[in-house]
Amino acid sequence: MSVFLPETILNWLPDTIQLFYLVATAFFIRGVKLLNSPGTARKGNQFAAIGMMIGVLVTLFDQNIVEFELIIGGIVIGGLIGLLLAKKVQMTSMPELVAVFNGFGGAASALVAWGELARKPEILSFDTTGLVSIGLSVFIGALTFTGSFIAFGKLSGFISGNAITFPGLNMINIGAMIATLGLIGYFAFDPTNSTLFWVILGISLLVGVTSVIPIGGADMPVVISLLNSYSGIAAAMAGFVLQNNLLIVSGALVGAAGLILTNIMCKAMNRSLSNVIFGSFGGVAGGSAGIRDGDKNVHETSAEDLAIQVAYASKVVIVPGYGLAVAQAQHIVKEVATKLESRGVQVKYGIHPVAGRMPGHMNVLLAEADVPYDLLKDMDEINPEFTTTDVVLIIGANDVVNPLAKTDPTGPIYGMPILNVDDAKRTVVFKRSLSVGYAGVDNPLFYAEKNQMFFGDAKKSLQALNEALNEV
Amino acid sequence: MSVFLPETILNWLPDTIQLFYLVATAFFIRGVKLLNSPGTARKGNQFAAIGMMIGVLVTLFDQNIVEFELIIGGIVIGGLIGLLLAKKVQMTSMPELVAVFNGFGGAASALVAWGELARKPEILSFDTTGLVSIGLSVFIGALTFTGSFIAFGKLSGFISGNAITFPGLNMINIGAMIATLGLIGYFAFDPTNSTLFWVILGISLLVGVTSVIPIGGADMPVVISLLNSYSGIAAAMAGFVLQNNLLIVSGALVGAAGLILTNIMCKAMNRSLSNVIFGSFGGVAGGSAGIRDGDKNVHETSAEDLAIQVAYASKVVIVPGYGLAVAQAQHIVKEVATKLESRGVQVKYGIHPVAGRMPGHMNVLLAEADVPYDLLKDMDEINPEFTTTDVVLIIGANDVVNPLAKTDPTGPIYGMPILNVDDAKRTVVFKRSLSVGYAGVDNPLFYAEKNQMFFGDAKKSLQALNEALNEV
Amino acid sequence: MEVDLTLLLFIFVLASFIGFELISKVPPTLHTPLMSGANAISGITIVGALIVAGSLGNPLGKWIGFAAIILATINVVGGFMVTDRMLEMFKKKEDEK
Amino acid sequence: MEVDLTLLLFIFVLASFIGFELISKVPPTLHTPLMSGANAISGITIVGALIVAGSLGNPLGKWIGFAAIILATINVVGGFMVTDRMLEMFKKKEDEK
Ligand SMILES: NC(=O)c1ccc[n+]([C@@H]2O[C@H](COP(=O)([O-])OP(=O)(O)OC[C@H]3O[C@@H](n4cnc5c(N)ncnc54)[C@H](OP(=O)(O)O)[C@@H]3O)[C@@H](O)[C@H]2O)c1
Ligand SMILES: NC(=O)c1ccc[n+]([C@@H]2O[C@H](COP(=O)([O-])OP(=O)(O)OC[C@H]3O[C@@H](n4cnc5c(N)ncnc54)[C@H](OP(=O)(O)O)[C@@H]3O)[C@@H](O)[C@H]2O)c1
Repeated sequence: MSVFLPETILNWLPDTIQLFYLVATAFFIRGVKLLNSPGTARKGNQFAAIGMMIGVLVTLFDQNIVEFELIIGGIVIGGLIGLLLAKKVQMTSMPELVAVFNGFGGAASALVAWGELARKPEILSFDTTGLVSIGLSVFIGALTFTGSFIAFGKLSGFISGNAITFPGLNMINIGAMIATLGLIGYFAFDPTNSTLFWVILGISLLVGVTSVIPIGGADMPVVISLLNSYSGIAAAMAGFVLQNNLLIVSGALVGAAGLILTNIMCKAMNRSLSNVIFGSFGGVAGGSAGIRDGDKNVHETSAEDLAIQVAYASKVVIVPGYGLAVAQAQHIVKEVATKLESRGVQVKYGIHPVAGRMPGHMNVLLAEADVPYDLLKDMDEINPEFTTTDVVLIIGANDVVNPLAKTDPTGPIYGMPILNVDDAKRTVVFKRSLSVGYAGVDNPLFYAEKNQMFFGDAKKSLQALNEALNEV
Repeated sequence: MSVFLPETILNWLPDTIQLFYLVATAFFIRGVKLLNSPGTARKGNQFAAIGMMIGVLVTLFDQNIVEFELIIGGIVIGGLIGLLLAKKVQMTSMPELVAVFNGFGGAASALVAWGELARKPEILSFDTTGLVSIGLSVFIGALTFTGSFIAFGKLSGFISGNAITFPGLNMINIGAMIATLGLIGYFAFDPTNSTLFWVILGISLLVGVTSVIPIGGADMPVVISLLNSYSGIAAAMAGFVLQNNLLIVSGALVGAAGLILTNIMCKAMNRSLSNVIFGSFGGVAGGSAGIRDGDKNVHETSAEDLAIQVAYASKVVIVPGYGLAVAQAQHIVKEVATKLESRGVQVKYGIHPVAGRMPGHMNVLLAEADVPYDLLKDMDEINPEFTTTDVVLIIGANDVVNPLAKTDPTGPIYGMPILNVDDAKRTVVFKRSLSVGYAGVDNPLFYAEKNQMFFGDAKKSLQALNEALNEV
Repeated sequence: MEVDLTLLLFIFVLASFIGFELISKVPPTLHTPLMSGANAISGITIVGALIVAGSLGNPLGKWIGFAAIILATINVVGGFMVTDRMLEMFKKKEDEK
Repeated sequence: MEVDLTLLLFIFVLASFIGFELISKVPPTLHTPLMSGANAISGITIVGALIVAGSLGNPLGKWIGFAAIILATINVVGGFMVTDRMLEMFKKKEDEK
């Protein structure tokens, strides 16, 4: 685009571009900061988008850029695809979509490095730094690409959510990563050896697969967050290849922020990052391991029975969990709640921070069904209220109400704060069986004296309850 | 020092220095972060000191540095002076000392820029950026230098603490600053014109004086914090002159951090920064403006009278203020308190966040007299306790117990949170007269029914009380 | 060129420090939008893709750059929009309050 | 040289952002030590003074550098020590608790 500019300002162009890059950086920094708190998050995202716009527009004036066909074509195609995906996807599939986008970002960084290598006529025109940077972008970018797609597959069910692993896989993965770093060093030393480049690319793609496959499906949000951090680093490395400030700064920013966020997410689940990556937790112990205690006593309830209980209650709390998302029961839950409210029953929702399979999963889901925001109470708010609650409806939640988190120091969820539903006069659990949840531990709540089970798919059970309420 | 190194590593030297600079930067960043919270502050200061050590040591290996006589001499002389000052100064004179150090820092940055200009044989070897940076370092550094010394003078009493000003002075100052910036631009254009340099230096020195002189003595801590931010910026500008990363990064760091800190300090006093700089607040209205209401009734008390009251009280709270520092009465306060405690009276200290003339003034003072730390209660802790207090001894405090802060919306201290001493059964104010405190407003507490005045220098009054207690 | 590298390294490290400092105590509800927003920013690699695809050079390299533009643009456009959709949903509900 | 300047500017701005982020809710008791500690760090200009005084060149410039070393060293040594003295005082009292 620089050809359209008058000669006189061409001299100032590189500096001007850098200054605009600085402005874009400021927008990114401000944007991420604002994304930190609920009131300002949306504005933060817009700030970041403006920063991106500035970065892209200014780059078009770069004097090296002389041909615009591919650029226009690429932006139009990519923009349309991105737009479509973002508009059409269901709210409940957000984590999958983020995984896909992230994979594309990683792949793009790897391609930038590779393209730069392929574009330059003289491979020897790269110095050691340039070559090492190329190797690292390809490595991290490619790994992010395949890793993100495995995560996508696990989240959407294409690939088994179970942790697919065998002893020693972790060691092999670590070994392969170290070997790749060695190969990158060797590549910098002998850049004409193009097999080397292909080997690096191949191993990187493979390692992305083998290091995500052994992680349980429910840990995918954490994995995606980590891969997001990687894709930032890959972008920064591509920045070193092109000696481009904006790439370096923004990439490093996202890389570091993503790492911290990953850590915060782990803490919310009361796990450590290395436990997530190497632990092969979740899924393996899944299945139906929990039925072993089938001889214990369980009280069952029916739609009619329950309808009477809740219709004459004065306060009902609904605790949603992953099963609500599986059954897509958010709309019918809202219907039942409205019906109860019209009878004068006070209804609130108790949202555990890690209920569901991604942070904020329940909020997004219930927001979709237009449940008023102020009825959604987080854990600290709702816990004191259970003592005054008549009935708690636990819909497809399991781990987040498991009292073993308080009582069994050897269990995998020990120490996780839970919703104290047993303070209420009665609890009713909606689920299909007595089987375990994500963490794979049996739940004594099911056998408690005050508890009743309402077996079946959550959506169907709630529909039955909804109809029964008409008869009361 | 580079001459001592083997040839082979000389090639790597510049990069290695840069890497160590990066390490030093990390130490500074970590240090400032740790300085933020009480438990880690001391470690933070040590981190920063280590960073400084690394920076200095590594710089000695710079290949441009070939002569060491001046360096060794300067460091030895400066180090000894710094050591002496830091060791010998009294705790209560800390703010003065910080002002002096800050002034030296600013001067040093100005000298670095000037020295670099004088050292280079060919003045035309500087490009525009270099010349502008030189101008800015000299400007900001010199301004910091004289400003800090005026602040020092006001704090230590060499210069009247009153706001010395006349209408329009602020405008003149702002005008002079803008003019200096213009001159710097002109200097970059015509660097051989050495008069220009001297004019810039002269105006800068002058502006430092004229912009601090009109600010009241009690606002000096804020002014010093602001000047501290300036000296950081001056160092960063010197970094631009020498193209030295470490100077730029550390200078910018301190510049920004100082600015935020200044803001926080202003907020603690319920003022805005521009109000401090341009407001000519404090001091002017000082003197004895408060005696106008002398016809109101005041209850006086004597040492003997008071001794009986406190000796038979069950709970006494001591509220220290600026007068305690003036009278240097911290040791005698502690003695009186010990005597009361030995009689079974419960004694606590209520510390207002801006009591005295620098943040933490009272804490430092009482710590010096070995008052146990856990007896020092901050405002939020002590306020609920006044209702159960028999006698409050208000020693040289005024504004921090002034009820007008709550009741008079037009007053200069309106909105400042105060110590609610009037909740107590009785208050006793130790001061020399009915005159006003820092903010220059009369204090209705003095005339309250429950209040008694103990006129006189705080130290003398307390000594009298101490002796009277022996008789009870 | 060598001096530049250390400067770039400085920039990289400083930006990382900022990234570390920026994220503090994010409430769980915001974890997903924050992740998705950060992901959109990492699409900044589009700037690199523009340079590779738009500069002169070997056609293979330029076509690789073209592919990079497509993928990066998907990441950027989709990422920011999807984040906005999520946050809009929270926002709307909060306003009703 | 011109490219370097923009890089240096980048570094300056990023470092400022870090400075802004680092200082958060400091309790009033720490205002004075924090100010004094930051003041000591601003004595980093000593590094510049070393370069001016130790490099070859016009003697006048070198002597000015010498003066700068003295002043900057006072700032650095005195600043860190006096900060430590203040903080030690708090620390000691807190331990007794
Ligand atoms: N939120 C996050 O960010 C996040 C991320 C990663 C991991 N996690 C983990 O995920 C867990 C979340 O706990 P949670 O209580 O929400 O879920 P959970 O413990 O995984 O339990 C979900 C339950 O829903 C039931 N269910 C499944 N489909 C159903 C359907 N169609 N109708 C009715 N019930 C159905 C299942 O029992 P049946 O098979 O018997 O029906 C299952 O026990 C925690 O352990 C948390 O650490 C959370
Ligand atoms: N702490 C900070 O960081 C800081 C910084 C800047 C400004 N300030 C401001 O300073 C004020 C502090 O309030 P404050 O209550 O501590 O002090 P103050 O309101 O300034 O009052 C101090 C009082 O001490 C008395 N006094 C002076 N020398 C004395 C002596 N030798 N013996 C006995 N009394 C003596 C004076 O009255 P007589 O003359 O009648 O004796 C004076 O009224 C606030 O307005 C605050 O905003 C604080």
